[in-house]
Amino acid sequence: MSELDFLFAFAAVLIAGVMCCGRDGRAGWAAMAVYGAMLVAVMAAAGKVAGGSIPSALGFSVLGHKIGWRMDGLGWFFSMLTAGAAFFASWYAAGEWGRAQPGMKTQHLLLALNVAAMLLLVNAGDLLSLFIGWELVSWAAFAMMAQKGGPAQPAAMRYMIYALAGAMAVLAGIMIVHAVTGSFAYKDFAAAFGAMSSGMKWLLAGLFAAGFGVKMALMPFHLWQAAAYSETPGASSAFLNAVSARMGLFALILVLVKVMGLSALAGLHVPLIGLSAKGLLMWIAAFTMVIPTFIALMQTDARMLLTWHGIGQGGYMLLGVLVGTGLGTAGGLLHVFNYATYQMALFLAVTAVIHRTGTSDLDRLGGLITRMPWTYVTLLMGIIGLAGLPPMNGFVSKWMIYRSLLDSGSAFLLIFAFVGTLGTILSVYKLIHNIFLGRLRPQHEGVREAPWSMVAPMLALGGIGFVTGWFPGLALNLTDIAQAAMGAPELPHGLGGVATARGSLNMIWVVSILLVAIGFGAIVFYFLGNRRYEVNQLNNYAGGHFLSPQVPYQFSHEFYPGLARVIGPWYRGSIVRAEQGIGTLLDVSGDLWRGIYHLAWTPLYLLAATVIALGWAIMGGM
Amino acid sequence: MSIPARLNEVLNELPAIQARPAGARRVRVDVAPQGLPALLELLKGRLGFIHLSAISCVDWIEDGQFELVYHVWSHEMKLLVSCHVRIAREPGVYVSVHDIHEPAGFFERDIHEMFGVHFDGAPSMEKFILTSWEGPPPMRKDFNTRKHVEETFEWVDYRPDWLKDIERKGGGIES
Amino acid sequence: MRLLADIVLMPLIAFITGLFLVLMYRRVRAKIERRVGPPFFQPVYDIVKLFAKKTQISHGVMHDLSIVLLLGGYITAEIFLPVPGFKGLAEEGDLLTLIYIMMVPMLGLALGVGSCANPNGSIGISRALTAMLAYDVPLAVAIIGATMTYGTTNLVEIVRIQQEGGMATWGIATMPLLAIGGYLAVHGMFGKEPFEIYIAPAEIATGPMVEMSGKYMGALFIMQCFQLYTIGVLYVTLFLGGGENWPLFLIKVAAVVFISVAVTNVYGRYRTDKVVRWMWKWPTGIALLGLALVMAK
Amino acid sequence: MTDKPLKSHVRPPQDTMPGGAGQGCPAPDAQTRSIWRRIMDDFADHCRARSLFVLHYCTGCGAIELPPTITSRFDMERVGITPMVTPRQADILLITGYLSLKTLKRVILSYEQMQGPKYVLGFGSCTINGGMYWNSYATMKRLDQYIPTDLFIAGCMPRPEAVQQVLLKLIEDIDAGRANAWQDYYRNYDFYLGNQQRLFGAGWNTPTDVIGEARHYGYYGPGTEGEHTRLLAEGGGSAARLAHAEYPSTALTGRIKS
Repeated sequence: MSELDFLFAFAAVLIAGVMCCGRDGRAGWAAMAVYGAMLVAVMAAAGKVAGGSIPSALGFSVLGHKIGWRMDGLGWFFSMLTAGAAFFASWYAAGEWGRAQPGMKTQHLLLALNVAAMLLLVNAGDLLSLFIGWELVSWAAFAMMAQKGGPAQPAAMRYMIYALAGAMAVLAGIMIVHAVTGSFAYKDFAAAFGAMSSGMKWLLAGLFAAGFGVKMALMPFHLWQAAAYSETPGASSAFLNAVSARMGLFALILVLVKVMGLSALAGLHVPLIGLSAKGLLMWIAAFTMVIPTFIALMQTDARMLLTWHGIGQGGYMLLGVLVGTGLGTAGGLLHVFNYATYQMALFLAVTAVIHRTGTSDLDRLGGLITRMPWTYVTLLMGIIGLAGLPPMNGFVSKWMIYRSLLDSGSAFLLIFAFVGTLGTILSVYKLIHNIFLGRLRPQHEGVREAPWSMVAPMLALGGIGFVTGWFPGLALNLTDIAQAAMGAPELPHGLGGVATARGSLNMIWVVSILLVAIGFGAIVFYFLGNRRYEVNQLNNYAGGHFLSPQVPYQFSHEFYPGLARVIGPWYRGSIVRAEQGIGTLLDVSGDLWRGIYHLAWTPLYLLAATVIALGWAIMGGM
Repeated sequence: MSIPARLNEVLNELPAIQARPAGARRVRVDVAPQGLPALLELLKGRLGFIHLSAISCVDWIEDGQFELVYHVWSHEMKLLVSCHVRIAREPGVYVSVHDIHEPAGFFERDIHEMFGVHFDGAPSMEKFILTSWEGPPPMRKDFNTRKHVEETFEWVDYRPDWLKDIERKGGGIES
Repeated sequence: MRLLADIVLMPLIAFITGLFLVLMYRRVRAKIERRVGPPFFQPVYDIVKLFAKKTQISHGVMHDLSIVLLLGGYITAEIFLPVPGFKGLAEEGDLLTLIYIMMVPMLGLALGVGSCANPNGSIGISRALTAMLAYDVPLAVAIIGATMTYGTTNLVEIVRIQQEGGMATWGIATMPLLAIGGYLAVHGMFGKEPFEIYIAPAEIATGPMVEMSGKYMGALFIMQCFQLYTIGVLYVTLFLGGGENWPLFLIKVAAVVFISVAVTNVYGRYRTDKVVRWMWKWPTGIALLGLALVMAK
Repeated sequence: MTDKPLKSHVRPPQDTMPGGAGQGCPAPDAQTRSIWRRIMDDFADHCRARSLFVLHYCTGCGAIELPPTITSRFDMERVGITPMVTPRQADILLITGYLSLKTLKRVILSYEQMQGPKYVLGFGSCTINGGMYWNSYATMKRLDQYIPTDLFIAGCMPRPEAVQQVLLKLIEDIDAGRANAWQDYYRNYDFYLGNQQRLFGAGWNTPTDVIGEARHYGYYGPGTEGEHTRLLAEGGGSAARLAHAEYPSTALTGRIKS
């Protein structure tokens, strides 16, 4: 019974336990404990997995091929992320928020199913088990998204269509690989890939990139994620946001980087423009960084704004990994870890706001800092991380990605990265301003701080973000294991950060000096002037006008009017129209088919005959 | 200096009306209170007197009457007709002409606030100038401003006691 | 021990130089308006008076913390900025770190102004962030071009490379287009007249400063000193060969601020979207051209 | 007005007569000041005198005298006086000319929003004794009854040279530490509120919590609270006798924690 088996066992026990007695109050805490145990088990397995991989008893053989599961460095890293995210999500759901939810049992069950599916996916031993895990994750995520009903239903259905299309692409890829190499193992695929013709390489790379890109919401396939993730109930949507989209990145890294190899991808050249397959993918990642961020800028719902940022941050991770140098890969993987911490903290904070005020519409909130200070602190730490500013961990991974892009000389990608970060800074300030700053509305006078059972996990996540921001070495040790398994070059790093010849970053000094300077600023502020006197929000300058609670005096709707006048016309939603175009195309062809076998029988027989002949041809050919 | 012929025809159609030129481009028309709306409508409809520039009010306290003056302009004939109407001071009620000339609504509110004349059918008779004023309409002649000011405000006396002490000691402004 | 001296002295020097720069700004403005202009110690008087205010109005804890974050952010930025004689911590954090450390005080100010619950302040901050997005694009292009030619983002290294061949290897000599594009962006960064959309006294009552009074306003005056100094030194370090010795270094920083100030006082204020369009057209265009030349080499 | 004029409540005269010597306010803080505090206060007064921000609030007909005073002809920036936009940041409030009752409300609100050592300058005879609008029902007559005023300038309307003179006199007063009229607003708030209520009714108040500030900064004197503040507390609190709809009654209870 290896550690991996323990993990699978924990997941199975949890599903069974939630199934049978998920209704009573303590189920939440029990689930949290199990996830905690899983996290500890994964961390304990760190030593063993650093070198090779942990085999698992789980496995079967079909048609003479051995299908099995084992955990290598990459799988370990993502399993750790899944267990951690699940732990915090269940901790959040175990408290008062869970009791206030209708049908908490199904949420616990679906969370457990999702974790089990993800463990199966990230610890896949070969292509077929990878596909099995992939399908299970898609279905589990669909169930979790659709459970709330109402607007969640169509959003989840839209996700399912994308996921199925992606899965079919992956299946086609696997079938081709099987047809060529006769086996599902990675090493056979890797060995055979070198010798394939460039057309075949393009096909395989395209299929796998598109298939996995759907889950990761890469640029052309990103439309489903924002609505689907924001309609899921609070804690599970935080889990989905933090980890679920990264499964696509895991599979992309596994197949494209580890198995096919970046050098092989760099070899494939697009005939017309001098761009290699790797360059094309990097540009897709660059566009995924910028455009969703500026769409997020224009959102008026807090959850939609955050999910659009989730898509944008995915672009950073893929860009970092695709650079290929030790610094870039470490930056990309570290960004996965950092993103999980601050995105989850942000989503839990917004859920706490919804729990207390009932709405997440940015145009109907404001001034909650006086009523919900701890949620404000969490959201503040989260947005500093999301924007990538020094004290928090988001800055470290973004710095490494910039540094690696600079080293590899791709200047225009770096410009896209900078513009993406600026867009993030603008939209996260709008988020925190419209919810917590500005004027408190009369109906929110009675709002109280979220209960401790919700604030504690949020603050813990924010604390992790701050500590790994202060001592990035801790997080870099985790990514080293994944990097080794990926075959990427090793990155020499200390506890404080990275020291390369062309520019170094030591976060211990940066953050310590920042704290010392803030201390000095506090001395200047608190000791030099007279005592401060706090006034209420009606005592405000309004050009001699008398302010009254009834008259709203708040600027939050359409927060960047000047910018909107410039970039407003660029939001033509061309991709959305393209998607609708495909949708109508399917409808028309569907009607055509229905027309065929409804009206006259003879074409039906003809159709049946051709299908049978086709089946015989394929079976015969095998 | 004479009244233009076209205006004369229109004025003759109305009973109890006197008109006389009052300047280069001005004609003064005295009309009975019940005839004014008809006059304004005729002037507006027939001769293009579309612009009511002001309604002013004069307080004839000896006769116990208010005099309302409606200044109407015609841009075609480049002529000002000021229609004078006398209403009794005590009930101080008259009809509103806001349906003929829309700006009349504000002029009537102003006169109501300052003189207390109530205009029936006016869109609103609410205060909008002296919003924090509780006293009687201040422009009426029977309102004694000086007495009100004496009661409400205090004056700086130009020769206060401490100035007299200084002067007694030889200081002060005059020496 | 040396580091402790750096940590204390560099912000102090920055503050004093900043006071001179603010004085120069007001004197140049007065001379352009044919006025005598303020006395020598006027910036000091302003700051001391603001701190000596008897009543200090605050709008909550975040309003105070924002001032502390503001001062702390700029003091950190000073320590990471190499000046002749002091290396500070420029080895530990490089140019990219400095750019993002300079955004921390902006965020701190934004949070403080937001908690003042005054829409004038919120509009000011939304305009300030829009202006930041506008001028940071050409600035990013200029910085990328510069780091590509120097090969490193370590500021001390950049200064050494530029000083090897005297004037010939200054940033402005090796990449003139990038220097010009960078300067136009830096002029936007000063936040003065043509791009002064977030103070805008006539429209939004001094924007972010609307509810700041007493020591809060004093801290903003200190921030103005730090801001002029930091941006001036950043440009000098990147394109004007950094500081060989103190007198030359101060002349260079004063020159950078002087040209910007001179331009400022003859311009009206652009509308917000005009600022964004202008910044993304001319400075970005010039800087991209410069970048293309750099990439071609 | 219905109720009896408040002749009985005349306060001791203060240094408000144009050019009059007068003995000014009682000394600001009675306790003996240590050497260190005296040095600090002198230095602070020195800097306060040389850096004054003027709130350019054009209340009456005298506002046109300000631009020449501040621009190139007379250039008050030589002595450190610059115009500032909001009352929060201003030190000097200029009342240039007559004040109608509605403007007086805005002036009082702006005055209360100003910080710490603040100075009010009354331009022209309208602020001294009513000027040529002395017998109008709509204008206030003595400015120093509603907000403590440091200096008046006679004239209808004083020219920039006169404005320059008064500003230099003010600087001299501040430097000597005599310009403490602003503390009188806290110490005798009841007197000022009484006069204001006579004009605006018992429901009148501003969102500024003057009594709280007086207590917080130690200017709470015997005259701070009295009959009028009680009248307001009941009137303000119950909102029954709300003088005017344009501003709320909850203002005095401005102690709602923000």
